[in-house]
Amino acid sequence: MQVNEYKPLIVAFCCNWCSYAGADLAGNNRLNYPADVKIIRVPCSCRVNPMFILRAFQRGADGVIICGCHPGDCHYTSGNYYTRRRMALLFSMLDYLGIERERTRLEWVSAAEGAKFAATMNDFAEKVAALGENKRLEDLRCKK
Amino acid sequence: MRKCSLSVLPALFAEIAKSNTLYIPASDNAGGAKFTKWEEGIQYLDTLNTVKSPKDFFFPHTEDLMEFKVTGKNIELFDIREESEDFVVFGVRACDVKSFDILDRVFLSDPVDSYYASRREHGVIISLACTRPAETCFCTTFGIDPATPAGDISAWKTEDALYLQANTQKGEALLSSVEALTEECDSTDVEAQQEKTRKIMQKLPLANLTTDSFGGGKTLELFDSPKWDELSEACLGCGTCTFVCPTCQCYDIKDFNTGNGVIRYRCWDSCMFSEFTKMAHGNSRLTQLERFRQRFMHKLVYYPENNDGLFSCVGCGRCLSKCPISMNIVKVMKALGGEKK
Amino acid sequence: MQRIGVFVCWCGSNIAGTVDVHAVAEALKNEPGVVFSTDYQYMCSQAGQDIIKNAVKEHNLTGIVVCSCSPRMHEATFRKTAAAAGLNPYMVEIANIREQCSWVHKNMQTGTEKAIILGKAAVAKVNLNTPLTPGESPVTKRALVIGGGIAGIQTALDIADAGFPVDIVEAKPTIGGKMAQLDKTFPTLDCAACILTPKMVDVAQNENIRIFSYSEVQEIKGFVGNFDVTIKKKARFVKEEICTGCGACVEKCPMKKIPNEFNLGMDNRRAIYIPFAQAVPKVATIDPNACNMLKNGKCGVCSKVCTAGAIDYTQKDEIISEKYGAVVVATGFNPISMDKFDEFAYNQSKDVITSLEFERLTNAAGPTAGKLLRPSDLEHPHTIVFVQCVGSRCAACAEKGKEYCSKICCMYTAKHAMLVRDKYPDTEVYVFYIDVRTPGKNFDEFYRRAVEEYGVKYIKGMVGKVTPEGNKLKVQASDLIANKQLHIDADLVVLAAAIEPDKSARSLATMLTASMDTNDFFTEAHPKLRPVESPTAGVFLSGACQGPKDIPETVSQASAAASKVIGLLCKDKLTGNPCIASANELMCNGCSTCANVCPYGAITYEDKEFMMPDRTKALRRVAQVNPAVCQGCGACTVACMSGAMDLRGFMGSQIIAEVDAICK
Amino acid sequence: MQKITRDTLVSKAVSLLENGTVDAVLGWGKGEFAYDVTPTVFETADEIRENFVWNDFCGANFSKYLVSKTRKLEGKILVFLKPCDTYSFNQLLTEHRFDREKVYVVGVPCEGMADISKVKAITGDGISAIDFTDNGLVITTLYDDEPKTVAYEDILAERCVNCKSKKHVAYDELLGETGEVLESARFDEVAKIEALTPDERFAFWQGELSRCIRCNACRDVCPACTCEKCVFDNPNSGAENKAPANSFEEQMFHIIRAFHVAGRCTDCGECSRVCPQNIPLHLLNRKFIRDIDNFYGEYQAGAEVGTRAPLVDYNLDDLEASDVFERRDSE
Repeated sequence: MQVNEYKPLIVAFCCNWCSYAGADLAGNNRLNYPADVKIIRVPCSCRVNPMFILRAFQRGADGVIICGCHPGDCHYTSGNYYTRRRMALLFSMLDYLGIERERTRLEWVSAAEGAKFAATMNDFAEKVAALGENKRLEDLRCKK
Repeated sequence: MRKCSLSVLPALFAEIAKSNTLYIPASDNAGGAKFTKWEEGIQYLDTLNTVKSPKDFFFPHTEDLMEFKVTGKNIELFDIREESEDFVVFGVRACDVKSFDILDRVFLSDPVDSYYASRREHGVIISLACTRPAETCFCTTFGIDPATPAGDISAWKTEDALYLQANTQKGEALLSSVEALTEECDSTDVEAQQEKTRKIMQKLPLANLTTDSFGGGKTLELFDSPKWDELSEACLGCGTCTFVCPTCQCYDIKDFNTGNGVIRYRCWDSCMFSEFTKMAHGNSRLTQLERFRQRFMHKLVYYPENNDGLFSCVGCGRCLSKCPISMNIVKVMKALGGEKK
Repeated sequence: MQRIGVFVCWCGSNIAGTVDVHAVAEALKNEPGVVFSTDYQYMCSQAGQDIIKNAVKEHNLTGIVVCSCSPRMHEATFRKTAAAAGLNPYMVEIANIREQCSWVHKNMQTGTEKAIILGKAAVAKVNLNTPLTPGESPVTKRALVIGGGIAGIQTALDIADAGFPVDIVEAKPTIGGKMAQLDKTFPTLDCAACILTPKMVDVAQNENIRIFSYSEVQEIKGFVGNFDVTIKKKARFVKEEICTGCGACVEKCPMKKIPNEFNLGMDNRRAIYIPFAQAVPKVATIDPNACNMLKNGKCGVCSKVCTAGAIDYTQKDEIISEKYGAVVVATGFNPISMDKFDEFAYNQSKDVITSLEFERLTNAAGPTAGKLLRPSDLEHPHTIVFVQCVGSRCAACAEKGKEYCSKICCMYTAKHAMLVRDKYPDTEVYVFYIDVRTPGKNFDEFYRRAVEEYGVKYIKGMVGKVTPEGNKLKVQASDLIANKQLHIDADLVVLAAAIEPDKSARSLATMLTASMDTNDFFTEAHPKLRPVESPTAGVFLSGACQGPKDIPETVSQASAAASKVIGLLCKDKLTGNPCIASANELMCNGCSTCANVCPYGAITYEDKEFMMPDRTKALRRVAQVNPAVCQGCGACTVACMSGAMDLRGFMGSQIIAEVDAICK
Repeated sequence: MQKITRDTLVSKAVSLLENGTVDAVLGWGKGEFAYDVTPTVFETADEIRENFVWNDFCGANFSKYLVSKTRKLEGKILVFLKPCDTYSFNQLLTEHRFDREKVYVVGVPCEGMADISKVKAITGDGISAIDFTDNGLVITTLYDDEPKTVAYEDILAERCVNCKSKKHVAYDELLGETGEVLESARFDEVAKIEALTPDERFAFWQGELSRCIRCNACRDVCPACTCEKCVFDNPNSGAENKAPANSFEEQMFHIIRAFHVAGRCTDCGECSRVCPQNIPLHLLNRKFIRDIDNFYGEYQAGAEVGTRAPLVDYNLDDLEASDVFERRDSE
């Protein structure tokens, strides 16, 4: 193992009712995923403001993933549908601006899908690591 | 006075750039011009005014002042200013050159702004006389002769040659460093050009603008004018006029928390912004009328009052062409009696 | 500035095995606001909780960070601990260093580093926490049930039995709904009337139940525990309190040719009528569109024959306003219109009927007094073809049918087929089906009896065309198993029409701000875990308004809804979730964007006068969040452009602080 | 090139003012030159006769002013709206930003507005007179002996080149005739950028956005940006800043601004018109419009009052965020 292996920083916004519980289940089942993934609990994926995502990139995140309940399963009935539209448009805009599309992701992970949570995080971390450091949405002032 | 053929211009730039960072007007790829760092391949653009004035060189849009880190109860300060390098700005018009006088009085009087002072010391201005003023030009209203620009070196450009005249020691030094590329000459051609330009100035649509009804001491007379209401009626409260203005010098000081420390920086501010000079007690000017009035009263009354009658406008005309709603200092002056009959 | 205490739990070796808990406690000591930091084997134990309580007192803590297992596990525990120590329970944040750290990472160094970062994020959040107090609102102890079918009846009875007053609003002159029109019920073949009408009588006799029949809900305002409802009681031109239901008026009414809705137009009723013998309330109703007296002022026979003096031609619609704590929607279903299904010749032949019409034809109280006669010539049919899935499971024909399975048709068709064969063994019965769906108690056995004991001919395949020819119906169909085309000369064709929600449901949903799916079925608060509640608090779902269902299912859902209502009405006050949205009125644009995304209808607008920044006064429309209704999802906070809307407990600034701490 | 004349507008304004229908008139006021018209509130008929302007430089969209003017004024205000302005008007009404009863809308047909910078690119600076003729603008300058005629098609403002509609979607009264919704090539530029490689796209936008001086003119003129308090002015929002301190801040401002108006932007083009640095801001807004059209079905903000904007709506079978690029790349 290299000493200075590049470690991406990944922020995961997880809805309290599904994905956060899914992450807990991954823990219960001792399913590994990189420690680079740091979870922030939100009541619903629809609480995630695009500003939070940009803020994470500004502060040095290399990837941001939002996890919510599967369509139809939202604890609040429709929150994830709004999330889906917001993120589809935001991700498309970031891509339009030339930001690597693999740095953002929206996934549906239920409370029962511990394995999916771990697999998703492994996959996302791998893809982000392959991209290397986030250079296009960074704020150099935060990298000192 | 020295001159060189225009064909020598690239060589001249290259020579200056050897020991200085050189900025020249070049295309901004969006229909305008901006002072651009010269390097091989950068084309000089024969333009009247750049979109943004050259005040950026001495008073940058944003500038880091210091950094501090808090650990426990200790605050550690770091001076993070960038060491100023010597630089030369070529092609500054008479109006913009004059704006440096106005900025100097603000930043170089006690207490001296060391960030500004340091940049001023390191910068050499090569001005350029105007030959084709625009309809929006009104520098003569403020006593500026566009045919005789000041600066460390004054320059005139004719169809085939560039004429250079050093005005300061810094200018002398720079001029002598490029002696090999230039030759001594008389001022005949320059005078002819000046004559022509001055004639055009008299024909400009804004030639009848005067400062007679403005200046120190006019505060009471102008402050409560009913005209401010209609003049400010459509103002959007954006900062366009302020940010393209060569003489606006207001800034805000802000802290940016990087997560590992705090960078204290300053950035341009605009008296047109609703948040301008917001303090603990709130805002000092709550309506757009007050904010609008402040900008023009400052340029036309308060500043001259404090600065021996010097107005804080140089008639460059940038706000005339850039204001989204076409409200500007000329309309304000005319509404308040600034038109020669 | 907060005074924060950090408590790092070992969870035995669950956390301490991969996270250096001392190092975590030590590292977090230097975070802004932290004045105390420690670790302990089991923070959730009594001893652990005591450490927290003592620290709160000793260090005057204003905030607590517990680095432990998932907040889904012990957040409530530690909130109680904080409350016991005199702190606001919402000043506690949990850093999940077990499920999301120690259990998923193997390396002690990585685990410790991550635990420290998660701890820092929690500290950053607590620094911005504010004490939260749940709001309270009173509960009006009365329930409204909209719809008086079996669903509404069962719900009302159960609520009334628990001692709460209930009002039923029914659009028809009588309660009873679709079940009152049925003959027998599957799979037991009890007579529908025998099991329904006693319940209807119970309703009529229950002191806690009021029936507003021939009535409509006009307006619903308010929120859980506090609904203000306006009900329009339509004029029936008969004084309900006086009418004895003797029927003399009906007998004498000269207007005899009014199609009888109860029998689906297969026979006639009078202008004054009682829908059926067991109607509740058993009072007459005058049809204003048919009555000569009301139309032209000529007649008045019913008034003359009514010894009770119940007829009142001047009666007006009555508007009733009432307060309710809970609203139950039980608006039921209707078979879809067959107008668009030309291939089955429904509009061309009287002998092509729907299954509900078939019910009336076999019902002793129906137009043929229970004898199975074909409507065209009142002859006994010898060949009957039942067509299943007419308009159901119709993915390709959304403009005329429904994509979903109507769920009840397989079973009632089996019932119909079986009953025909039982009563008229000389009849040939064909059933055309896509699949036979029988997932219910004794359902499949029932269906197999129809096939095996009663000799009903089940054919997998669809009927392509029905053509009336002479007194026969030529049925063209395909048998998918034998892979051949069939031609059957039938006497009667019965269409198992898809069912759809009652048309009144859509406007009701709007009034209730209750959400609906694309088919206009009401959406449940959670499809698995809260199937009888609407997402809108205080609104409950009973019966087929939520989705197709049979009687047993309807009744169980009705009772379930009732128990939810009882649970609500038992409370004197509702304590809300304090983690709800609230609008900063000074920043609010009043643009309605937030209200548009709110799944609960929790946001309303008020015009309020404000002192504007420019010292002028202005009347501005600003959002108001009803704390009793908001569930705290946060959809509004992102929809709000100005950021006026924020979510307590998950404020934008708190989440940003967490982001910053993580990315530091 | 405008077919409707100044006189028609003036006499309409004067008569509505004099007969008491309205108490003030929001129109274009005379400047120093022919092209620098200023939005002006006229309160007397004389002011209108003297200072009212209607020519090819009346680009300003007045809809947004109605938010502040209806609050300030007691009575009713007449506003002249061009077809594209009426979309903004409806969008503002949808969002309850002013009281419809306080406004009297006179729809003005528009043949497209001229962009003075395009004129100057042809004639050079020093314009001393502009004549409006059927063949184009006749420009006299200080430096040319002969006046120069510039054709209208060469000087049309960007948004008018790709005019989306000549139809007035709101008015109390119409001068002349209203037109039709047009087929325009307004998404061609967006498609061109989409076709670039990510590196090229990044370079393109860095080049454009690096010119931003954060004057806020785009926001302040935008009829969709009428927030009582903008997040960029609010220190508590986490996004407040006064200067484009670095490339991140430039991107942040423009991404969030475009996102906040996504589904609400009528594509009136004011942002690009006023940008002192000529940043093609409409290409950000049009990207969202194009995506919304592609992902969720065609939607024109402001076409009707009371419609639900795409971002406050959803379908159960909406496109998944992960399929966005596939959808786009397959086009």
